[in-house]
Amino acid sequence: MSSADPARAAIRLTDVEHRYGDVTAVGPIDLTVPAGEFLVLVGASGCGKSTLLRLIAGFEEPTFGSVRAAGEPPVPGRGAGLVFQQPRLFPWRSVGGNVALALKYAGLPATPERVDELLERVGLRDVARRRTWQISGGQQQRVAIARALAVENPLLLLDEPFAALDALTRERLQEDLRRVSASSNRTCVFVTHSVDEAVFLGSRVVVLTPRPGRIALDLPIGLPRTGLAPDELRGRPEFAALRAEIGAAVRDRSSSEVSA
Amino acid sequence: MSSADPARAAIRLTDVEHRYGDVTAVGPIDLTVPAGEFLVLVGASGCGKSTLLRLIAGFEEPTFGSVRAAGEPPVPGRGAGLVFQQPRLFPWRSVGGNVALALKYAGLPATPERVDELLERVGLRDVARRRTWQISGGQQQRVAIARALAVENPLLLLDEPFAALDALTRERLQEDLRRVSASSNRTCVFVTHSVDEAVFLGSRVVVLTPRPGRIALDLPIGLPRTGLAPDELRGRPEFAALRAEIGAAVRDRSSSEVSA
Amino acid sequence: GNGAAGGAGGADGEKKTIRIAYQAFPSGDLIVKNQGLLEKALPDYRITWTKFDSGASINTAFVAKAVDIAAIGSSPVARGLSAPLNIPYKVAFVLDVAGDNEALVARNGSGVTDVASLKGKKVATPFASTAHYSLLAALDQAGVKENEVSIVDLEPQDIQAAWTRGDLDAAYTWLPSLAEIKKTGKVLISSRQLATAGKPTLDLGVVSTAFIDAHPEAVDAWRKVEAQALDIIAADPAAASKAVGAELNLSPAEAQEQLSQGVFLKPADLATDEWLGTEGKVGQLAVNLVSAAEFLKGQQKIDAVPALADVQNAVYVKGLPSVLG
Amino acid sequence: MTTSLSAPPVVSTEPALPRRSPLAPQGGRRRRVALRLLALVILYGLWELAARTTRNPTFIPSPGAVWHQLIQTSTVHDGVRGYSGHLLIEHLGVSLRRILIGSAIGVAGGLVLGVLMGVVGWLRVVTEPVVTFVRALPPLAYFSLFIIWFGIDETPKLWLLSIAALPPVAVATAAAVQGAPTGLVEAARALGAGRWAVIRDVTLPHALPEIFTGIRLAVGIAYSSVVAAETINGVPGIGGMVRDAQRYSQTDVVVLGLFAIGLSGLLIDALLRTAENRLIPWRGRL
Amino acid sequence: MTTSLSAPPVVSTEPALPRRSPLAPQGGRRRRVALRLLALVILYGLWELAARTTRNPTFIPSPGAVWHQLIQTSTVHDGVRGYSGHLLIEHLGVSLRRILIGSAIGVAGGLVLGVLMGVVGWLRVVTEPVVTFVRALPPLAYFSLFIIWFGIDETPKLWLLSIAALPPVAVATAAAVQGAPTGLVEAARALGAGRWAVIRDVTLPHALPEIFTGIRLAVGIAYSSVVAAETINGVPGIGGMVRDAQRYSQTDVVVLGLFAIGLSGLLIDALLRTAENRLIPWRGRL
Ligand SMILES: Nc1ncnc2c1ncn2[C@@H]1O[C@H](COP(=O)(O)OP(=O)(O)OP(=O)(O)O)[C@@H](O)[C@H]1O
Ligand SMILES: Nc1ncnc2c1ncn2[C@@H]1O[C@H](COP(=O)(O)OP(=O)(O)OP(=O)(O)O)[C@@H](O)[C@H]1O
Ligand SMILES: [Mg+2]
Ligand SMILES: [Mg+2]
Repeated sequence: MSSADPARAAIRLTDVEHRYGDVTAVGPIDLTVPAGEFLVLVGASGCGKSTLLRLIAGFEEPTFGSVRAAGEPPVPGRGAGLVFQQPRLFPWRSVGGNVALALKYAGLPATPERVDELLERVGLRDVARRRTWQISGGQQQRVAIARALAVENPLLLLDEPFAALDALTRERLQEDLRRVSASSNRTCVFVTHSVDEAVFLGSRVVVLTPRPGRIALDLPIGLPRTGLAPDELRGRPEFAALRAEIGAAVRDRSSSEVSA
Repeated sequence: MSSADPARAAIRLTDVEHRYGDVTAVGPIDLTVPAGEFLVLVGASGCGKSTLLRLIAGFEEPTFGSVRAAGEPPVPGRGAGLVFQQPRLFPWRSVGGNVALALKYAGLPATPERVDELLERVGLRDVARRRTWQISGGQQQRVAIARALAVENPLLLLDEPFAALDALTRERLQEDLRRVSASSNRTCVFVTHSVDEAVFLGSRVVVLTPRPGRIALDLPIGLPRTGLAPDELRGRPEFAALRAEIGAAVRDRSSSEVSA
Repeated sequence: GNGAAGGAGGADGEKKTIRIAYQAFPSGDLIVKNQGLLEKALPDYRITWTKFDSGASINTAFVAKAVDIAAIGSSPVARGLSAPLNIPYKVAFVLDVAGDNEALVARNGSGVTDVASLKGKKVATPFASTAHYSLLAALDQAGVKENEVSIVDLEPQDIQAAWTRGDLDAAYTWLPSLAEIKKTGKVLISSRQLATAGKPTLDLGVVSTAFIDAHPEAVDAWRKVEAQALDIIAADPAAASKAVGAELNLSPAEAQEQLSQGVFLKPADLATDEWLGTEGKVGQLAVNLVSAAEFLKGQQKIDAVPALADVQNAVYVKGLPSVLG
Repeated sequence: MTTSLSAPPVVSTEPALPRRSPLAPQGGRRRRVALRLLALVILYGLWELAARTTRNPTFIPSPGAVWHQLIQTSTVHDGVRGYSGHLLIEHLGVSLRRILIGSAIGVAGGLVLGVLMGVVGWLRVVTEPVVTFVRALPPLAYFSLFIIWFGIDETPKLWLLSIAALPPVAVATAAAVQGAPTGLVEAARALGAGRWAVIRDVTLPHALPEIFTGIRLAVGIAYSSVVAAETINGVPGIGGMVRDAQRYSQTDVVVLGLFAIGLSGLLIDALLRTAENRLIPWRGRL
Repeated sequence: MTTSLSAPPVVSTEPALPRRSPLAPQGGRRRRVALRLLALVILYGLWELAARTTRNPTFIPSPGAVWHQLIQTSTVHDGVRGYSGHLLIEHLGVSLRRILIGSAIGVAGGLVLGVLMGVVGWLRVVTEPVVTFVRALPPLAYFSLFIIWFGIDETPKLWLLSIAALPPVAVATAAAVQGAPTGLVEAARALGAGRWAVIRDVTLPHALPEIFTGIRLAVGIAYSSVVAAETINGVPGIGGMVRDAQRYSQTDVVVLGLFAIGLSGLLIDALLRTAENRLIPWRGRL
């Protein structure tokens, strides 16, 4: 169905529904993400955001409907990088070893310099030789981000990657990510609970209803992607308006507090 | 040294410093928390917040200085409840079984009603019989909170408990926690990266410097603990001022970007 | 397998080899080994000595074509010559005849006074051994049915242990455990008596047919040194017991004691009709082996009793008696 | 702006793709049975072939001969009852009883020892070398001592089997207990769990998979020790039967005995695996 | 408002409290050695006592007698070299070589088999019953088949020891591989790891603790099978020596042999444990 599609969408979900046993987690959902878009997913805890990412990454098969990434049924590890909600570091490798492994899988030279560079990019210096349990929770999450950044996939899926970070670190990484997506034309799908983050990062924000997650709001963010300093951007009146609109959609749960 | 103290502090840290090997994580710190206080700890990722909680809970011995909880060296599980940064649910027990276990340890009857009540309190219905990996990340974190709420300790330590929750759920739980602390005169130490949350919840906010974590700002929050609706409280001008002050302290890293 | 690859006797190797299996019972075989008699007699051969601890495993080794010559009890030989094994080997020597070194002993206080009174008692013996055979022969002789006694399978050292605890009423075993249990028991019958009654148990020297065909001169040399060893036992007990003691990790005195209780034939006796016989006439040994086979058949341990002629064919008498001198 | 809020769930027209996880065993119950049958048929063919080419029944008895012995040893024929006066099923029954009692004692002992070794520091320091020492000892070497202590009836056999079954459970348990996840141990302690509550609610459940591996190994080892245990007064008993047959080179009976042992061992292991799968739903979820 | 920003770190005047973790082994190296020595002395005392009260050297030889045999078997005396023509150390050396080669083969085979069984679905369906079947078989029962197939030299002994050592590793590995943490497997796959990369980088490292338990068990079992392996053509060899001594009720030599076996087993296990601790720093951190 997608081979005839002229503008090959980075992601195309058609009538997707996913069930775990008799629990319907998401759907039905129709969603098309063109290449280069920065899509932010927002929704209540347990509404199916992680499930959606797993579907796109190919870790789950949809119960109904079809999922296509670059026109093909997605296969884990091919074409899409995924930062899971939990850091999922390999305890048998040092912090640097975790990043090096990702470089190796990507077919890149896993030199200590390259590893340090990636760690530096997420604000971690001098922890390359530590064991994974010898760093703090936020640091673990950042290692997971560095690992995913090592692989340069056309599609990047991030599941609440900045949840355990302080405001300053978070902003730095947000800016980095915004720059990456703007410059490399990668497609990003980003899950967050922070409305501010959603508006700042997204070129489009989708709000999901509580379980089963359906699309409650699908909002293009018209803010300029480049040129403006972060503070300027946040200062814009449209920014506040978008925040308010998304915030309201997130808070509005009365619509579908039914269980599947 | 503390037996002679007339107003037996809930927590008293004297010249505490903690090192992991040759990494100094926190200190030196002097801190006294009177009973009934709601202390919020804020600081950069990796500055030693979790370490501080672990010291207070008795999971770590300070390298230097002394830690006292209710005048005694703290012993894990005695007198202090702790919500870890990770959910740490027992996979061999169902979600309800995890909560039931906590009730059992507290010497309370672990009836299904009591378990459901606790789960309901954190916004989880009908998940009691699921396995721990069959719920979402935010739901797992809430189960961990329910588990800690099962035990009614005079001291409650929470390490970024709401980090994986959406705005609405988060606000509900914040209000619940605020009510609990105000009504039961428990002492709380709460770690968060959200300045808004810090001001809303805390009767006192301590900002730590980056590693090694020392006290950069120790700010009493003069806002009324009861009587006001949450929105009213957030609307107050003092609220915004406090937020700004704390936010500035968190962002100010130039002071001690030295490594130990 | 690599063991069988050498073939029978390594007929065409640069140095011919003889693979000998021996067991740890006192006999001339140990003197031959200890004094290197065969090595002296056959300097052109490479000779390997391998210790086995039961006739059954030696039979297995023959099946695997891993040995050429072996010291083995008459009971396993009877098995080996019968179907289904039908091992192609021949009896070429009688190493010793069981005498007082194998006996049936009743424990003091068990109330057993003779073989007939064993009815309903517990008797131990190592199954499938010459002692087992002798025990059943003794019972048969006394008119006791096998199922009237409770016969227990125990290794000699275990007999000694169980005996001390008082778990057994009687046991048919050999040295050294026999010596121990005799201290607190009474000998009911010994293999020497059974031998005179026509049920002898022997330790034999067997040679694989293939080896006999390939190296008859080596077999002759081997028979000669075995005969020489018998002479040493008879003529120089001190030298004999020193050699046997060294092989069995016993003091010469202990070895002497053990040797004295066995029956060692004179080389000349071997070629009499009572044992191997001569080239013209195979001796009674064949009959004895057939009767052992009949006994096994009765026990349902073999498929068929071999014909006497076949067994006579399996007694190697070529060159007897002159070859022993 | 809601895109497909009320669209009914439509069954995809595409065929469901198979799960691509490389670790999931593929195919269902039917397929498994078919594969095993195929394997059985192949093994049987190989056996028949080997028996025909070697043509030496002491080397490799033919399937027919073994089948014949199965009939012989399971019936009363010519007034003789089975083999050595007992039917095959009786031999097997007696041995199974020994194996089960022996493994049960060994497993229980191993569990207790393993937990104590894993948990109590000074006990580990003392007992671990002892356990390591003992498990290196060959049963054939010390079995005579058992006779002296326990006689020649059931007791020494049960002791031998218990001692054979104990080490896998003890070693696996001790190792698993020492590897208890710090995070969960701390979580339990933070909730107020005492020392033994932690062991009961965290350490042991976490160790369960390894304990099961230990138990399965222990039962297997008890099985494979049954001949050694029945060297002494071992009839009736499948080990005694095999030993007897071996000494008379009745290879067909030996092979029959091996089948009886192997197949019953397979059955017990299947039961253990079923129990394991029931009891450990969280496998792979830590 | 900064309370103690520049206060220098002050060493607490209170004595450092011992860590209260109930799971941490207490005391240091000195304490451990002392405890073990104490245990040794107690065991020695018990032995001496037992030997004196039974007064039967064939049942319980006195420590002195065993010591005497140690000297005897380690020297050339009266022109006799050690025991059965070989010094104790030679017997032990030959057996150790067999044990090490046998365990190495068994461990390698078990690893390969275990990984394949844990990873390849159809292979597990077929091989698992075979492995379970084989590990239930008593070595004493099939050893004669080995003699027939492999002769009487080293080969059948190495086969016996390998087959004895294989199952613990295979079973433990297969179980551990099947229990690989889904989360980490997915993480590797998300990074682009292929099937074998996942096995190499996630499954095997995760299984390492269990594999080590399997290896330790395997070596122990190889040890305890050495007497069985050396029943035929077993001299020189410590198992052959023990068996010989047993037939002549030289209990002091038997006990000496048991000590030689047990102590060298202890040594190897200590080496394995050291390797384990080195290779698995993450134990308990999953
Ligand atoms: N294996 C499972 N079995 C049954 N239900 C499941 C399973 N996994 C997830 N769920 C349910 O599916 C729903 C969606 O889960 P998902 O993890 O996608 O939520 P989420 O939006 O990521 O939530 P959060 O923000 O808390 O991470 C949840 O309600 C969860 O309870
Ligand atoms: N076992 C350890 N060995 C060495 N360094 C450690 C160890 N545990 C923690 N650290 C370091 O100590 C510092 C404090 O860690 P801690 O977990 O207390 O930070 P945190 O304030 O909770 O951070 P976050 O907000 O990211 O959770 C960090 O820089 C961390 O890297
Ligand atoms: Mg999620
Ligand atoms: Mg932390």
